[in-house]
Amino acid sequence: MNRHRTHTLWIAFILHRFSGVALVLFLPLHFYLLSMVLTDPETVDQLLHWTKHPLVKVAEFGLVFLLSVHIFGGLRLMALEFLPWASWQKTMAAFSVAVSFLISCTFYLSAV
Amino acid sequence: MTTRQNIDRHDTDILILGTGGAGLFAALHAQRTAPDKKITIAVKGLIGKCGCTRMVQGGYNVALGQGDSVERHFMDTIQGGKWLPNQDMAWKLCETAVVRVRELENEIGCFFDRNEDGTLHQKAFAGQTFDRTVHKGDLTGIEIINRLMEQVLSRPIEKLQEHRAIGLIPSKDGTALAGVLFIDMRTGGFRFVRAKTVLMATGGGPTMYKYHTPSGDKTMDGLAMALRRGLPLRDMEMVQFHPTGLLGGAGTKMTGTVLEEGLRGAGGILLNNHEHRFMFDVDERGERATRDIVSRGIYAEMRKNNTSPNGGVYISMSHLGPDNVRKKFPGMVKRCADSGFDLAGDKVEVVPTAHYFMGGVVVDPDTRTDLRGLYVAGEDAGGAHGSNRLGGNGVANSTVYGGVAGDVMGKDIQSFNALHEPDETILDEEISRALHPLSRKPANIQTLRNRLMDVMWDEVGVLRTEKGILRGLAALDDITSELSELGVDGGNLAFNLTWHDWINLQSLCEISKVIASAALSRENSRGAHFREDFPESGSMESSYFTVARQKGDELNVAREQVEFTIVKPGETLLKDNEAESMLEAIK
Amino acid sequence: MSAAGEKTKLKNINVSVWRGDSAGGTFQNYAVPAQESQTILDVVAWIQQNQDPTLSYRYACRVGMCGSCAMMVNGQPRWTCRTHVQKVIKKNKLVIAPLRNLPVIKDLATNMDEFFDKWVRAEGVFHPTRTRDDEIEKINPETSKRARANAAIECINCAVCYASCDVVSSNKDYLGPAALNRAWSLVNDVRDGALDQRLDAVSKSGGCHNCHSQHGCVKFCPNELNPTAAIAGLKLETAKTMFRRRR
Amino acid sequence: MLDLRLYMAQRLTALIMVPLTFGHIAVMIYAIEGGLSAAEILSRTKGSLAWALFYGTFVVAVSIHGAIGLRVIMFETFDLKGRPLSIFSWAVFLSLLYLGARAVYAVTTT
Ligand SMILES: Cc1cc2nc3c(=O)[nH]c(=O)nc-3n(C[C@H](O)[C@H](O)[C@H](O)COP(=O)(O)OP(=O)(O)OC[C@H]3O[C@@H](n4cnc5c(N)ncnc54)[C@H](O)[C@@H]3O)c2cc1C
Ligand code: HEM
Ligand code: SF4
Ligand code: F3S
Ligand code: FES
Repeated sequence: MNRHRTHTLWIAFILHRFSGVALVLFLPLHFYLLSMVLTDPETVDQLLHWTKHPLVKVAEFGLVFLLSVHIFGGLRLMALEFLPWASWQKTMAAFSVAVSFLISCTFYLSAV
Repeated sequence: MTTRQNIDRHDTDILILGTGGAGLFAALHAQRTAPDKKITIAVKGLIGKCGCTRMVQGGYNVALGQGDSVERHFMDTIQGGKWLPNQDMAWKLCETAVVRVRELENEIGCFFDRNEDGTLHQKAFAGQTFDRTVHKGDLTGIEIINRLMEQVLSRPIEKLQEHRAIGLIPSKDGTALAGVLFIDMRTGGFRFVRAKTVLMATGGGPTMYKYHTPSGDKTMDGLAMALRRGLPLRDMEMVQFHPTGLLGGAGTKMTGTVLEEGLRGAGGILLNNHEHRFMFDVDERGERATRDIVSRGIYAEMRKNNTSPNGGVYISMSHLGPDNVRKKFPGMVKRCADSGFDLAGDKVEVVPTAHYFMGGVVVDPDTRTDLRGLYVAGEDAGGAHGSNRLGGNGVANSTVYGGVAGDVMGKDIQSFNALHEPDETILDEEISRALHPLSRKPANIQTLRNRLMDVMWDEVGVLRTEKGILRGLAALDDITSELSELGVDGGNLAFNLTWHDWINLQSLCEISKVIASAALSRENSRGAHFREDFPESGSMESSYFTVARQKGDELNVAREQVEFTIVKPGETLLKDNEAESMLEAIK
Repeated sequence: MSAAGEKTKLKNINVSVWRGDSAGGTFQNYAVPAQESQTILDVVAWIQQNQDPTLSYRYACRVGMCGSCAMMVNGQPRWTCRTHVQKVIKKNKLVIAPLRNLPVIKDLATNMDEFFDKWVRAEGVFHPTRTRDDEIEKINPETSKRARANAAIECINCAVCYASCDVVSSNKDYLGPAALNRAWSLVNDVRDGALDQRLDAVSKSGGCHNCHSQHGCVKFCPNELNPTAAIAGLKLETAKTMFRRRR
Repeated sequence: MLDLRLYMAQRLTALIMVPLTFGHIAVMIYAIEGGLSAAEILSRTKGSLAWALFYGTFVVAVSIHGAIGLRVIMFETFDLKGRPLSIFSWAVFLSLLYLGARAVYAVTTT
């Protein structure tokens, strides 16, 4: 990686971007799946059954993780932009990743 | 090969050389006075980023009342200059500074420090009888130049950056200036710019000394150009040394840069290698004596070989408490730390360093010179400071007179109707002078520059004698002739720094000779000039200044009587009931 | 000469310098004698003065005041005159290249015009409300506006931040951290008379809203300024005007 | 490639989504606990105007938010600009909106 990028907050930026893109790519799939409830309920159930597979669980974990990373990262950014300046940017970035991890773990654990 | 047939030719109305305080102010004022004229600003580096005005730390002298007065500022200036200043220029400097600082703050947007009551904060430099130095922290120059630069960049002024002036070209009949010859440094091509009026504001800069403070782009080009046109130069022996330049060895450009005056003011002490605090042997004020005295005190220790490893002395601040020092001088501490020195907790090596050049082109208080169409302002102009410049009067001088020049050029140009045809012979001469090294065998230029800097430091430096100066002059002749045999690889002239090093060295050699000759001619000691063989100042009433002029190959130094047009030695403009110094009175 | 000085003199640093112009270029290797006190600028100057007289670079003040000497050093943007070799050297090697995000003129010298054009485009220029004939405005230095303006003001326009920012590289319209930082300083300057004009200037398509808070500018600014905070300030201020003006 | 308006739209939609997403995640965690089937999802949401509004708002917000987000990335990283960029942004917005609306319709109508 280019050495001008090797610092926490740049990594926070790229994580936010990456998670954003991942979410946009996932959402249509998710929407499509849900609408099949109407058109093709059996397939839905089959698919949902499939989600019991551990690999899919891990993927779900990843997704929820990205979602919460994105949310907390986004909240951090908006706090930075709209609240009085504070010098806890790095702490906040780390914090949002940690909380996201926690939430997605909960999600994962409750799913298995 | 470039010849005069294929050089780029370019016309303008008002041409300004240099973007220090003088150049930028001139551009703004000229535009205001003559809005319909084309203005071109040409500079050796990037606009506003080169030159010394940007490096001003301490601040800007201006008498803003409340007990201070223009008269008091003027008397300090005259006394500081040991009665040598041109009094009309000094007066105009002090008087106009008041308007100029309001202009800087109100119109240009400079952000000067405030007192708690909201008024401008002012402090005192050595040699002043009042707290009159306006500042922005200890980075005043950056503030002034950045704000001026923004104003100039946002206006329709033609900008020629990295254009180095190499010759003033007179008109065919020799009665006026036709224009200026440049090297476009980015391409390496020549460009001749004709103009009706030209301001030279290239800022002097005594960088021919082993230790020096000014920026790397300043190499006396302006004065060398004026000398070659036969213009008179005054006070050329007057080189101001700052006592505490950082000494980091020969391998670093940090060597010579200023450690600010305030360090000594706050209680910093100077020690030699035996840990002896020597300044009290020289002056009862110790380290707080004026710049020239402290410089000479340090220099004397160096002569006695009581020196630090790199050949200087030490400044020590740690007894004031490292944290305290860090808090009080954050900029200086950080600067030292960046180059590997611990100013707050340890001793740092220092050495006197050539700082400012009082000498310059003879001008009238309207910045006009003997050559019609040529104006000179800022550090290039002589006269306002005499033998010594007060801290804080340098940037006041460049901004005041830059503005004056802009106004005067704007007015004069209304009656200058036509551009002049240049004297093509001189144009040719200047081109071949610049091309000269390209036809010689390439060799190391820095070695010769180092020799020049050693010679000037040793023989024409802080302490001078006739013998030494004569030795110096002989060495300068050798260096000059070696330079003319020394070549530069001309394969690619675009951004060819080595070629410019060569031209820099030539300018420095030419002006070094004038400094040495003027120093030889002044047989007394005044301000920055100290002759060990003539340590007395001579009578103030019969004060003279030196005027150097080149005719053909001959350099002529004459003495001219100072005219006391406003105040005579022994007199003062202060009222009878006014205290001599208001510093104590207030405290 | 100290003993330590003698010893370090013997060592050479391996220096790789980018050589070329707007048409392209490559790295060239040099061996430069190490010194005790030595900045990156000293290394570059040594090469030009002693080994390769055709090397081009730019500097002026040599003490961190003019912002002319910035380059990429081992991949990071730095002011070279104030960067001690020991601070950045890795395995006795230095890689020195022209500043990122600006067009190269030759070797290590870049063309900074766009940087300054953007400074002006961001309305980083004071608009007076008084003249030289007026008194100087009394301003309490303790007010929060004054403090904010002051915190952003000591910029030397070195473009180090500009080089660190990936938005600058990917969006050629983006005004960049330095210009926006200057605009923010002026937004807080009570003497200035062009607030609306400036807020409009920083709200256009290359304006402050493009900043993704990458913080490279903060990390690398040699003067410890905080353009990210300045830009955040502009975002909030412009957002407020959107409601205030009810467009 | 953000100006003030797009920026505000992105931030406002983000703020709107915060409670919605948290709500959604909470429901999901709760739902998964009991093992999930299509019928179960539907039994909860079918015929509920509240859920329709809940997810409807989310779909609108996320379509705007995501479209602006991708727009920025397409501009910065893939150098897409001018008309093609606008067309792209609108396309992302409309397809998200369409797919999202269909999903909401599917899970909330009886
Ligand atoms: C470190 C330092 C600290 C100082 N501190 C103070 C202080 O606290 N207070 C004070 O009053 N004074 C101070 N001074 C002095 C003050 O900076 C100068 O007196 C003043 O700024 C000179 O202004 P100027 O416009 O004449 O020249 P400069 O600001 O030096 O500008 C000269 C310009 O001319 C250009 N130039 C040079 N040669 C050529 C050429 N051949 N062709 C084209 N352009 C050329 C240069 O690149 C530059 O742009 C200090 C000086 C230094 C070096
Ligand atoms: C729910 C809470 C959310 C919050 C608080 C939030 C916040 C943000 C913020 C503040 C940005 C701007 C980042 C920047 O300018 O650098 C952003 C960008 C983005 N968001 Fe979200 N977002 C949320 C949900 C979503 C969702 C659900 C998606 C998926 C569709 C999404 C996709 C994106 C994308 C693609 C970007 C662009 C990333 C970039 O420019 O680097 N966001 N988000
Ligand atoms: S903000 Fe800092 S890094 Fe950017 S130009 Fe100014 S001084 Fe340099
Ligand atoms: S690095 Fe660039 S993205 Fe913003 S925070 Fe600084 S300007
Ligand atoms: S040379 Fe001036 S900042 Fe480095």
